Amino acid sequence: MDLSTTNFIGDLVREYSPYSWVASIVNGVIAIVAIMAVGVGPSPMLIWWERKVAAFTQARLGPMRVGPWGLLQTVCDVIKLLFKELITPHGADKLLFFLAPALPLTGSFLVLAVIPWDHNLQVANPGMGVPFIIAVSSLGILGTLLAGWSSNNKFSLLGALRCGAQMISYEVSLSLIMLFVVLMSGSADVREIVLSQQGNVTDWWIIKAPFLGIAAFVMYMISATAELNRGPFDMSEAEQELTAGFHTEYSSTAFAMFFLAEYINMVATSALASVFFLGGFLPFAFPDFGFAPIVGVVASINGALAILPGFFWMAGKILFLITLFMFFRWTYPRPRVDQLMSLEWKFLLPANLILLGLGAVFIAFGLILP
Amino acid sequence: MAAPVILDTYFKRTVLGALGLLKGMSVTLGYFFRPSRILTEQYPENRKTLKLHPAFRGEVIMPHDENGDHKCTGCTLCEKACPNATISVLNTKNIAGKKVLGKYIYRIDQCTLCGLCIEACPFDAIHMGNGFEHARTQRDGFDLILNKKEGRG
Amino acid sequence: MGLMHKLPPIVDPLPGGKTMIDAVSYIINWARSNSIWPLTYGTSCCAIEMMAAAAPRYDISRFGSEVFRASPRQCDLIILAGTITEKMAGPLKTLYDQMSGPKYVIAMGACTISGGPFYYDNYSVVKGADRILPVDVYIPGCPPRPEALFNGLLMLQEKIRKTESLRNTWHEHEIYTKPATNTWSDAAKAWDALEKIKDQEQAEARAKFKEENPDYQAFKAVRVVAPAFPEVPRKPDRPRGKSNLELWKLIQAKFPGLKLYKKELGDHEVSDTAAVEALGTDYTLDFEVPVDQYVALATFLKQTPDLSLEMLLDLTAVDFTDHFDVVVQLLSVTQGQKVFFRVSLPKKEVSPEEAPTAILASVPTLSGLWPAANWKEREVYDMFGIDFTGHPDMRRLFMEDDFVGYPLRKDFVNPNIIKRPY
Amino acid sequence: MEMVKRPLPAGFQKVSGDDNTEEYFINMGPQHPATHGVLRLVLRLDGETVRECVPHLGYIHRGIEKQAESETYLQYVHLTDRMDYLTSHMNNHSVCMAIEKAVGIGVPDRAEYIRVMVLELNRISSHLMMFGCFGGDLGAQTALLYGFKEREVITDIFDELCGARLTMNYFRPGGVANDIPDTFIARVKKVIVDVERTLEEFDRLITGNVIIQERSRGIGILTREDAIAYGCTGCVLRASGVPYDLRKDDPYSIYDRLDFDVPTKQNGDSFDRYVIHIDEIRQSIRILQQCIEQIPEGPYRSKEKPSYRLPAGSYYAATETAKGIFGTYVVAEKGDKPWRIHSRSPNFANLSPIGKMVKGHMIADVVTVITTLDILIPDIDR
Repeated sequence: MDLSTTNFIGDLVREYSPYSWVASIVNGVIAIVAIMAVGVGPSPMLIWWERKVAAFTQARLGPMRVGPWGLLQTVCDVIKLLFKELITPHGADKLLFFLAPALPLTGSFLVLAVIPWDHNLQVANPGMGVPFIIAVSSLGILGTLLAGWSSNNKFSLLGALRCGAQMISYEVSLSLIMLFVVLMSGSADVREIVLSQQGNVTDWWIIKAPFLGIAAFVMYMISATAELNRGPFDMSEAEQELTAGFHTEYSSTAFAMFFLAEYINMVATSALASVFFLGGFLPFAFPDFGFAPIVGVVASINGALAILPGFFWMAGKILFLITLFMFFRWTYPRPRVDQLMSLEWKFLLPANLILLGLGAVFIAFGLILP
Repeated sequence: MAAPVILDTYFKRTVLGALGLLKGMSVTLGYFFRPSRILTEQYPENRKTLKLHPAFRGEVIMPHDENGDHKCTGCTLCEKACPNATISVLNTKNIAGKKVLGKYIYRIDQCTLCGLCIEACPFDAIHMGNGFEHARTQRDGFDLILNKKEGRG
Repeated sequence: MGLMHKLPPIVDPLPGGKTMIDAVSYIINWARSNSIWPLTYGTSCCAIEMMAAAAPRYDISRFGSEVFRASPRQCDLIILAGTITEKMAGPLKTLYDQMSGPKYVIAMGACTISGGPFYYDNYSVVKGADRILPVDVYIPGCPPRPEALFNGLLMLQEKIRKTESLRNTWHEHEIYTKPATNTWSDAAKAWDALEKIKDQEQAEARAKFKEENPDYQAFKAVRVVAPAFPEVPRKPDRPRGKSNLELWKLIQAKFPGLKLYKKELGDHEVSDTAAVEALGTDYTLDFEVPVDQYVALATFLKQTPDLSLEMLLDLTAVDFTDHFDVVVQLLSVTQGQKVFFRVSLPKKEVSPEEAPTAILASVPTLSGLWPAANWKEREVYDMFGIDFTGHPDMRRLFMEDDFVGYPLRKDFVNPNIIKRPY
Repeated sequence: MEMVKRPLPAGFQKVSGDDNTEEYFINMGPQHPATHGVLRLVLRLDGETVRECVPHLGYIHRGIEKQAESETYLQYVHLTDRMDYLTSHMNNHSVCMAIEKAVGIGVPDRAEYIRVMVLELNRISSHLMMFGCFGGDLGAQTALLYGFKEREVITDIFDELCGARLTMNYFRPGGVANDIPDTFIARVKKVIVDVERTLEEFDRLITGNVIIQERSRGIGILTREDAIAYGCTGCVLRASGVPYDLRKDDPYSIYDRLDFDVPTKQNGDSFDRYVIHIDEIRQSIRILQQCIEQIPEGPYRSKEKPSYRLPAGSYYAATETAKGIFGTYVVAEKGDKPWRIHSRSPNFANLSPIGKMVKGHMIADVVTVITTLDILIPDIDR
């Protein structure tokens, strides 16, 4: 296994530290800062991008007046939210009320920690990355549930209950799809999953497993939208029904945390999708199908594309997926809460199980593309 | 027997539903990828070129000619036509003792811009202007005085 | 934020401290003024223009304000779009209190600035939102164009930038307390007083002017020639369904002795079927029924297949100072005919002090026959103080339960009402 | 934990039902994004299922009927703009017709054509708004803005024609306030093209959407009998299978000269109430096309009267607005001011069956029902 950059830094720190605990702390801090940078850094930009996507799909312009094309709009929003009055509603459970906004962030940060960003860029690489991801991503639910419950507001509580039911349900199919990818690639190690897709586009799991890959990807996107609590599946917020759902009572910084967490979650989820289906940090490469006249041309194009470091490919894929999530949100109406549940239990879950079974059959009969 | 039917409707619904969703997406994507369809007018930036329709009722104005004279005779017809007591026509006597317009108060904070005063005016002394930028940060000061000087007589 | 505002006294004396505080204030103000999130709140017409301002043509998102939050905790601005009534004032105040500071208020439209079209002769509209909330920017118009709303928004941004800093933090300012008076009459009175003084002052000058200019010709204003419009004969209505005569015959057969109601034909005197035809199609059959036959007649009208007046289109009342008329309008959606019928209710004798608040008449309910009558009767109860016996849920419909008096009665008095001056 | 026994909210009779379930009350409104203004609904819920719904009105009761008693007839016209502001022309028309009937003035042909065109444009714009709100309330914010985008074109025509975007005050007894500008016909032609394109887009975005169908089919069913019993009119009545449209069944203005159909649906559910609006827009376009061809030259108003003094008596005129039957009932005594004016507002009756319609559905369905009833609170409260 090749040496990852972080390991390199870690070794460097370890070498020069007087005590081993100092090294652990310094390494920890570096890791935290790195994750923060990856997670929190792009969020304001993503929020800006979301507002622009919304605007363009709606034939308007979007934020225009702060910075060029309104680029600094979200910076304004965040600063403003930080300096607003923080209200604790009457009758709220104070401790849980303020603990709740921190939890969704924690979950996504932990997911971000095991994402391989490049060949040599990964904060931690537990051998069993996928089970770890499945485990920690449940933390987000807790935050929402606590927020709704501790707010002492019926709308919040309804939102939280909806959210709890929804996220726990969709966790099931999300896990099953991850299992499908694990089955295909033969490894639960996130890096190994990426590396199993080496080659050209046809080696990505979305295409490599004929029909199954694309079905799994579509189902992953549906489940992920539900898991993210984003429109059209934003049952827990459901502005037209529950005013603002579980965060009805949150103001100022606490609300900003929820506001940002949504986008950080989105980065984490899209990163996972890109790892599982779109070849992660691997560059985009055209297939040549062994067709002699174009082999040379394709090879040179692919060579050119591969110059870009893997990190950019990863970022590009994440941005693409996030934009897709945004299109979902700004196109589709919201199903009713029971319909969303039956979508999961009556449609997605059986489909997932069939998918898993078919996956095993495909592998057994060697139907996976070479 | 029943199973094939259920499966059939199941797949039909899935496929048709997915198609419907894709069709919906085609509309929004159509807008997204064609920025030429954006029709936003940028108000504070376009203030210089902004041209409202001449008929637009934004405020009551009293046009004055080049000598600074207006046409109001103080007949109070507009005042009576106003559903809202927005207009106060306060008459005075000029030096010859003739009744002329003294002060024409127009309370823009109460005005509903219905245009009945304009229709009631037999002398074409008041018009509906296009101005709409009347926002203020103070409550007092919405009583505009439309005439620049006393009426002719 | 509380901490930030304790900074200036500490930091200011330090070298460069003033500049630092200024810089921080500048950044905070810049952020605040460019990220004003409004509350999803609108009561009437102005709300549509507010929504139009968010729509593609005007697009409020250019100012960063498209984030309409439904929860008051998360927004900075409440755009008072539409009339505020006394009943809404309480919830509105609560909404404002629930917002987290700094919070701003824009009064959009004439209704929220002063009551606008509902300033005079009105018992239920708050005469100016600034009497219950501290308003930052007023935008006149009825409703203001979206551009005017933007103009107000820009003014609010400027206000934030100019007046706020860490030294002078945002605080709720005072509400408007000047009593609502008859502004028109006040202006006239004040002017008359001035005129009197002017008359005295100018008496000499005027006399002198008369002497000096004996041939003074008053200025003759030019009348604008109004466009001449032709007189056009009226085309009578062309109602479908049974004619008045047919209906009247059917009803008379079952309920003889009912009287037709038409003012011009002599008060309530017509019961002659021949006269009915002469009334023409502009006239909808309208007849009076005694209280004791009221429900029986209604049942008859609804259930007779020939009439099939199955829809209760309207139920209202009129206060004729000495009696009430409860007017019911029925429609046959299958055949097309419609009728009015009314029951005249004499007012109960009560002492003059009690009269405005007492229930003065009662009549059996129709809500068993038509569910539609349920709310209509509650409305009549609310507005006239007519009791409907047997009604399942006789509460006020519009006004609050503790509202005093019945607004649509002619003797209604209310401290909120400012009489129209003319 | 000790349960606190609270009194029932106003309007609820008695909590019945299973003792094993915990029912609770929730307050939707008066400020709520989906109640289209300041409607307040108190819901008795079991989980998310609505057991009972009691609407509370009056948060925007402005006493227009009382105020009308101290305004002249002409002045009253502009107050009706503010009742159902999405159909303000139609409200004006109803008042003007009542006055015309009382005083006996006719309307020149050109004026009638102008009126009908303006009315139909108004109907289209109100229906477009309904589309938008339908999409928006079901969570598709983009649809809301598309609805507004097209509506804006019509609003702009009104802006040019009568000088206001919303509260037009354009109709006068005997005609209209001013003649149409030269550009009017051309712009109406363009609107017809635009709206047809928009309808096609809406079909793709909303009507054909499986989520929309799932959420609105079979939701909030209003049977034919109920619709009649509750006095519902307009699209709500027609979606329940009653083809009653004043324009056909009690024709006013020149509607009997024009060729159009009255679309009717049979199920009376939310989806039908939504679809019927599309069909109505198509019919309105037909009417507009005929008007464009037929509009004659001539005066736009008949001879004016300086002040309208109605002979003593009671007068009633009704129009079919975009929401239903808007009737104006005028009781005149002496003088130039009405003794009493009552407006029969369509939204009032259309909202009244809501308690029955949402029973047994979920919170999300309450929103669907409200938005497909296409109600407007200021018209209900007046």
